Amino acid sequence: MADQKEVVFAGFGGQGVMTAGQLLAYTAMEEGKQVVWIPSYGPEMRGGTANCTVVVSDSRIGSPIINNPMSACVFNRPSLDKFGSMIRKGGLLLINSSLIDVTSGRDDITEMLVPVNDIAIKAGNAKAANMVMLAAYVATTGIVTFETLKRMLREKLGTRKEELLEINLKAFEEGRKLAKKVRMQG
Amino acid sequence: MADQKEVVFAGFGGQGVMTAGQLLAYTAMEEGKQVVWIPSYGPEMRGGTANCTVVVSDSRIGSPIINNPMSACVFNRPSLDKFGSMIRKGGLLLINSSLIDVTSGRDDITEMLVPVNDIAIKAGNAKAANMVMLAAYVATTGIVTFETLKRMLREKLGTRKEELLEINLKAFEEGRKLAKKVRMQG
Amino acid sequence: MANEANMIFARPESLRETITHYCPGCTHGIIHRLVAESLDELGLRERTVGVAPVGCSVLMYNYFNCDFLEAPHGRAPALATGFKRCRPDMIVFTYQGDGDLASIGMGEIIHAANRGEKFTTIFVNNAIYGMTGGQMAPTTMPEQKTTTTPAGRDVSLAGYPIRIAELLATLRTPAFVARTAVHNPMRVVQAKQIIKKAFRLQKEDRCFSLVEVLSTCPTNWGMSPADSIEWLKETMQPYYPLGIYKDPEKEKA
Amino acid sequence: MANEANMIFARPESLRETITHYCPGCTHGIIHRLVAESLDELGLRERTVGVAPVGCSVLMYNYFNCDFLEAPHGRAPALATGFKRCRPDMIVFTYQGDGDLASIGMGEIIHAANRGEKFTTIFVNNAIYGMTGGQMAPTTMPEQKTTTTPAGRDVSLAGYPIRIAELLATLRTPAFVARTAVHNPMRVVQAKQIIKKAFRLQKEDRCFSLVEVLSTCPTNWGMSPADSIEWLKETMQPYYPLGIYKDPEKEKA
Amino acid sequence: MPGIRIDKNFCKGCELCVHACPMQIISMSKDINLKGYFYARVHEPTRCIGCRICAITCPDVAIQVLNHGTQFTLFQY
Amino acid sequence: MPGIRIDKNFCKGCELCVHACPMQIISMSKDINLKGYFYARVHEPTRCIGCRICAITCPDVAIQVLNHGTQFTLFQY
Amino acid sequence: MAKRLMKGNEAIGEAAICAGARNYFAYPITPQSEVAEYLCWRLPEVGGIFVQAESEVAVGNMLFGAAASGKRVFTTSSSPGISLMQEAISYMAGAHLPAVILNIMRGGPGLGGILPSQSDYFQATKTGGHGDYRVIVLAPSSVQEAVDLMILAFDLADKYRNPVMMIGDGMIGQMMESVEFPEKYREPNKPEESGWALTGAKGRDSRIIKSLFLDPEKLEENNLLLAEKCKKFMANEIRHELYKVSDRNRILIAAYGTMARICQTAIDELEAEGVSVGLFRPISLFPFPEKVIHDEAVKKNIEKVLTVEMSVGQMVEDIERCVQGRKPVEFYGRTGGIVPTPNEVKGKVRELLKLTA
Amino acid sequence: MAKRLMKGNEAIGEAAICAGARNYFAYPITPQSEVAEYLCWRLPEVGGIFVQAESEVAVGNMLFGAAASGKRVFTTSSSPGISLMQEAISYMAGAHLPAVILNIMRGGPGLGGILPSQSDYFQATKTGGHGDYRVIVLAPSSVQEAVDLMILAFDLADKYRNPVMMIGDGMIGQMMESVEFPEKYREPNKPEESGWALTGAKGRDSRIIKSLFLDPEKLEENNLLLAEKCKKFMANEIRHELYKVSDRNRILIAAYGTMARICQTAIDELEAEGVSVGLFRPISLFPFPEKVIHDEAVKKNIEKVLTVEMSVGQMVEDIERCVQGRKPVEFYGRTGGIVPTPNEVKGKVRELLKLTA
Ligand SMILES: Cc1ncc(C[n+]2csc(CCOP(=O)(O)OP(=O)(O)O)c2C)c(N)n1
Ligand SMILES: Cc1ncc(C[n+]2csc(CCOP(=O)(O)OP(=O)(O)O)c2C)c(N)n1
Ligand code: SF4
Ligand code: SF4
Ligand code: SF4
Ligand code: SF4
Ligand code: SF4
Ligand code: SF4
Ligand SMILES: [Mg+2]
Ligand SMILES: [Mg+2]
Repeated sequence: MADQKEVVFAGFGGQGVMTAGQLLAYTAMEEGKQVVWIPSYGPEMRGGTANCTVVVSDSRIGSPIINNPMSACVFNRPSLDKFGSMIRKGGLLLINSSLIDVTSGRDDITEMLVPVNDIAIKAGNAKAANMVMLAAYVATTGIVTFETLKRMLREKLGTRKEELLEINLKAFEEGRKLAKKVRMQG
Repeated sequence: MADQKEVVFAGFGGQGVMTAGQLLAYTAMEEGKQVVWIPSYGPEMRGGTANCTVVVSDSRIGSPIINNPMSACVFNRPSLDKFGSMIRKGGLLLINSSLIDVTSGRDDITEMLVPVNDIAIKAGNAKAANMVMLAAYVATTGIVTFETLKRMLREKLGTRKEELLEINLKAFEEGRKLAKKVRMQG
Repeated sequence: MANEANMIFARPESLRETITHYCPGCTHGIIHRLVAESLDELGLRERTVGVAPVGCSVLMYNYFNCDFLEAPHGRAPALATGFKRCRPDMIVFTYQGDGDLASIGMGEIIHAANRGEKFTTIFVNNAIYGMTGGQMAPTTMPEQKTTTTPAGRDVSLAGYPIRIAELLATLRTPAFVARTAVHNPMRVVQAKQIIKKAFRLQKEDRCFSLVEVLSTCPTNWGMSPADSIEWLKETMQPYYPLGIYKDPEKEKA
Repeated sequence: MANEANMIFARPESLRETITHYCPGCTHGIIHRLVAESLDELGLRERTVGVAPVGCSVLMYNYFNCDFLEAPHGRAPALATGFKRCRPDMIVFTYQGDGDLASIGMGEIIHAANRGEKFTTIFVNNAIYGMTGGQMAPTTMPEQKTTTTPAGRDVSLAGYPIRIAELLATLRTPAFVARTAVHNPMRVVQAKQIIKKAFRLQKEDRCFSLVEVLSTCPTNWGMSPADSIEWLKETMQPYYPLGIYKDPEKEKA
Repeated sequence: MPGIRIDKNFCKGCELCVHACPMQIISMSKDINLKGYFYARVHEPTRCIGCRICAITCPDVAIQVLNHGTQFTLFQY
Repeated sequence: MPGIRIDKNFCKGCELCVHACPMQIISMSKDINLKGYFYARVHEPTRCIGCRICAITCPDVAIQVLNHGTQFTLFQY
Repeated sequence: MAKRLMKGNEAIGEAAICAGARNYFAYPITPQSEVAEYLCWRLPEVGGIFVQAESEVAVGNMLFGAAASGKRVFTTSSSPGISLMQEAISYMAGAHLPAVILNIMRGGPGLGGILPSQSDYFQATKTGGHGDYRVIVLAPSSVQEAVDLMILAFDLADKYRNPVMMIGDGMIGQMMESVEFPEKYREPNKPEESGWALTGAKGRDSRIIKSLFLDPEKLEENNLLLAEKCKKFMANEIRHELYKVSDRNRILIAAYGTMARICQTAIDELEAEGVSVGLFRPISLFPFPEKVIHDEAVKKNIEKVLTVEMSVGQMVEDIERCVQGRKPVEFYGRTGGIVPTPNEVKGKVRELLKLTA
Repeated sequence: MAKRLMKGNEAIGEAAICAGARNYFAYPITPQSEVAEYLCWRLPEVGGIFVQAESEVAVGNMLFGAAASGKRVFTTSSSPGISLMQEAISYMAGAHLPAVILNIMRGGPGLGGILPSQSDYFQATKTGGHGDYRVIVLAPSSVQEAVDLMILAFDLADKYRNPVMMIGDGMIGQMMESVEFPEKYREPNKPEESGWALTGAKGRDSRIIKSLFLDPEKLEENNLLLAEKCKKFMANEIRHELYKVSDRNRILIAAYGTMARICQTAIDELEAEGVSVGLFRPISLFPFPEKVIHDEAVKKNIEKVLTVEMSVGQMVEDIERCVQGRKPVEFYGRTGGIVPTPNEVKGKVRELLKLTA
């Protein structure tokens, strides 16, 4: 398990947290890793919060349920409240500071404030906030390479959505930059 | 079990074998005995043969299912074929000789030929054949008294069916006589 | 021996030479024969699967000379759907009583009809649960005495009899739906034509078809076969009008 | 503060002050209010038992201010029958979606209606399975895309949409059966009158009553609430004509 | 000459054919068959017109009808 | 004078009232409420005729209507 | 009260009335249709109601709705019909509703046959529906006991707010025996006094009867409540009978229902032949008399435990579980409507003891 | 074939196609509706059919009819839906028909919740329907295993002409993992070659597929045939996995499905802490690996057997039965959609061994 990494993506229903997690899982698998992506599927209806966990490992993955994940990317306040305290000591917490104006208050983890909505709007599409976040996370942790990530994005989007691809790639770049900046600050 | 007596009444669907058995059971209960009346209920449809077993005992009755009954009253050929061989050694077999022209061929039981249909027709109603048989059986075995038997018949028929009562009482008398006659022959 | 070539009425090939368990005068027997004759005449026997219900006709698989499935009570249309979807090249029919089809199996028949499953249902309405000893069915007539309505069906508690042909005819999906009876020779002849048409439409891969047949249950009605015929005519038929309720061939025109 | 005496539109007493889980623009909310207003105006709240379905409205028991039972999927009419027979002095209603009532619960609703059970059914037809994420319902329109008919409902495989009001109206047992909609204010007003009448007939111990209400599901239809209203009007309403299909008060006259 | 054959062991004695025969030539026997039923039989075979009504009516397919080539047909069946 | 009150936390921003109001005086706010929805508000309260159409249309019972005694009634409800 | 000779099915119907039950829902099925045929006229006499449902699925759910009224409610059916009620039973258990369900078992699986059988033991005791719940299961061996247990069933259902099943083979329903009913018939329940029944939200908060708990913590709470009930069943509601159990027993027979009576006859006859055999008869099949059978089985002279059932072997798994390998557990069963006779049981005992007949 | 990252529900659908199944009947229910949402477009691509039924009662019976065609047929559902299929499953077993049924279990009883649960163990393994029959029950612990077992399920169903169930909690359906499918997809069955399927009475006697045997001798014969199959299941189809089982184990954990994976993590972590625990994971829940668990449990250093389930305790009854009192059998469970975490399992192990954390 020493080689195992876990990350939770959590937010409102429409914020694309599931997609972000899946893209990460595809990418890690492409790079030869063992992966599990698991949603916390809510009641049989709309609304509320959504989250998924991605586990990436070099060897067989045991429990798909993670007591205390290594990292979390939270997109809204309820998600911060829920996952902020669950992260493992020494773990990483990415907070969408466009919508959340507080922090976890913990000092035993690394916390990064990333205004992903604002950045996404700048990049051309508010819906790309999840990609900004994913890029920030990937850049910070190096869990996968950007090269594979971009290839998988292309593959998943297919050829039809050229425009969307551009926006998402731009979002990646912004997120990546951001992560570095924050890291330097941190 | 030494005090336990069992009898099977068996015949075609419409021959009143169930009623005969029930009347015997009512009478024995009235006389303070433990009783079980159990039909062999057939498939969910009409036709075929019907039979019931009555167990009468002074003490608690164990199995309601009787391997080898002490007696049987058979109203038609298939019933003779089925129960003729099941009667306990030393038991009693009453055969409706109006409809059956053979016997069981056994020499370890007492066999009585009783033309109950013919007698019932004479008594005024072909449907009273079952009562003729019951009377013959009761008279032969003394399992219950005729007094109680008649009282129970009256009770079960109620006041409305005065005419039917008369016919049945007459059938009883005929059956009773018959039994005696046969016994003297035997 | 008579010359078999001159036989103008004989047991159809699709019907085995077996004595049935039906009560004397029970018209299940006539309806069986009409189905068998239809299969014979349309040349379908060798590619037909019947689905038997739970009811007096549960043992019909012993009487027919074609493959058979025996369904749980009321579910024959679901079995027929499953089978026919797997083998659209075969001919499938269900044969169901009124307890089976109109009571427990209401959901299944409506949905099969509505999906337009291409099988044929022969619906034998004898206004009672025959096999279990004469309890009230949804089709039992007002005031009719049964073992669970000893004082007669009380419509204020149990409602009015359900008319299946009318009910199914309201569905928008094309289908052939008719009601016939077998209480006199002319009716039997008509019933035969209608049943045969139902199978023909299936043979032509057209649509779902259901033929409701008014039938007698002398045993549980507590009547002689002849009186049962009268009762059917006088009591059932006015409430259950005979006729073709839905016909894809008419719709087309 | 405004003078409450001048309030000419406010939350009915039978509806709790709770934010519902329904999606924005989902007309389940309007229908809830109409039921609650009817209970209020007829003074029934304190002796009413609602039966919630399985569907998006499963949690309605949290929103109403009266006793509630939660039924297995489709079986609300059977629960209502059981309860009402035990307590004929109480008012009972079921509230069911189209998957619940017209698919899995078809047998139960037809038989409850046919027995003339004296409860009221509010039937919310939104042409889809809302709660489970937008699968085809028996009421789904031809060509309508759902998660189990990604290319649109193919009537040659799945048949045509079932029209419940028409189907139930064919039953002989007296009942009140109507279809309404809530896609514009005038319709809402009419729907209210009809729903209230359904409850009034129950209050008067008259008969079974069912009100079908055409409703939207913006989420699973993949449209804005406003577009959903349009789609309902243009696509659903022509196939599902509004009106009173059966009325014991008319029958009498 | 037309005629019918009744398989007495298939007959359950329901009497429907007796009522149905337009020539009134079927009646019940005094004997019982294997199953215990009084079975139907033709008491005036020569009057049979081969109309098949008895056979069509019989719920137990106990009746066959033979036509020796001279008869008309009442209906298509 | 008639008027309405919108409970912004009950509002889910479906905009149905916006389309329904005959006076076209309802529009959506730029803020979001507790649940994250842009909620409805009245931008010209003085023009409200107290017709109740918005309230009748609202699926979330977010709207109350007050009538200060001067208005007519469009319909019985 | 005077003794009456009654058919099991009818006596059971009368017993329900005696217990104060007035609301009965059923669908015909052999071999128990006589319950409905009796109650359809008998219930109206006492102001009760009988609804002939359209199916057993509907029956289960009518029962569910009726139970919510706080009145005593019940149904009767037979094997295939009981299978169709499994969803509703699961819901009722989850919603803490009392109801009494009688299964007069017939041979299965599928349509099977209509003759006596005990092959629904698993379905009843391990629960055929989904989820963590259990129902109390009672098994009478005579008509009188069927009457007594039927009355008890209503009391237990109310006491625990849980469905209670009684299971008997076709013989229990079809045979006539003499029965006595309690002098005093119970008055029907007063729903207002229940504290939970749906009686209208007048002068109180509204009540909700449900089994849905979307919050897993709440659902677990409900499951623990149900598990708590099970513990109480185990602690308070174990019922059994021992027959001719003594230190001399070489074989302990385990059997329930009428099968146990048949074994009694076999035991009597074996005793006459000098072979000592005892009988363990669970009356509550759930809660199962786990300790009783264990403690009896370990007794010194017992060589083997013989389970006899009208099935290919279902209760025997519970016997194995309880005997914990302390004695070999053997099995004898007949199925499909064939009832093992005392002779067959004796034969099996002799075989186990290597005796010649 | 290349690895694919797939959701369990979709992978299971693809696995059925891979096994040559082309006929699927279902009714939507969370958390497995994605199987239908996948197959509704995927099956037509390979010439298959999907019928969205009107209810699970209809699903069970469509499956029954379809199975009689001799083709490979299957359905998927979740707990309440499976309860509604019990009558049909009993009929199919009685009529010796092969079919594959997947239950992605959710919390119950009743409507319960939609989160992962293992509380339908009894229903599956002891059979929720009436009568003497059993179905093979398989329980995968990963998406890949779900694929492999799904394919196996079809083979076993055909081999024994018996329904086969696969049960998994909601996680199995909802999680994505990488999966590989066999290179070669199976060809659909040829019904004509089956020797029993209904293909039309052309050039042969007519065939009847039924479960009704009014003659008790015949019904018993059928029951014995079914019992015979069970023996074959026991002899040939037991499947299990042992993980870190060694002579040093102080505790043996018994768990199945994803629960077993969670226990694996706990075991790994305990190992790191110096506490030796082994895992027994039954893959076939019926036939249950009775001897395996018995033989592992009796090993000298094992102090206790700990059964961990997402239920209040169901499989634990089988463990108790098999361990035969040789070691204390303990239980830890969470219900209602709460999944026990590795930490909780570790806590329970420590508690049993009286270790402090
Ligand atoms: C699930 C189930 N419920 C009930 C029964 C009992 N049962 C057998 S036949 C029948 C009714 C038969 O009536 P109908 O369908 O009208 O057929 P008929 O016998 O009148 O031809 C019933 C209720 C059963 N076998 N299975
Ligand atoms: C027995 C059973 N089958 C299936 C389900 C899953 N299920 C929940 S709601 C639903 C359909 C709801 O659709 P509808 O009745 O139209 O209500 P809506 O959500 O559209 O208001 C289904 C299939 C269930 N809970 N129980
Ligand atoms: S019981 Fe009725 S339906 Fe059944 S065979 Fe006899 S007459 Fe026919
Ligand atoms: S899913 Fe559809 S029906 Fe359900 S609440 Fe949302 S809009 Fe309404
Ligand atoms: S064929 Fe016609 S005339 Fe001849 S016996 Fe039959 S019914 Fe009578
Ligand atoms: S109709 Fe057929 S069964 Fe009836 S009496 Fe005539 S020959 Fe016999
Ligand atoms: S009451 Fe009428 S005018 Fe006033 S805001 Fe509402 S809809 Fe507009
Ligand atoms: S209709 Fe109601 S919920 Fe919708 S925007 Fe207007 S106030 Fe808000
Ligand atoms: Mg009928
Ligand atoms: Mg809907």
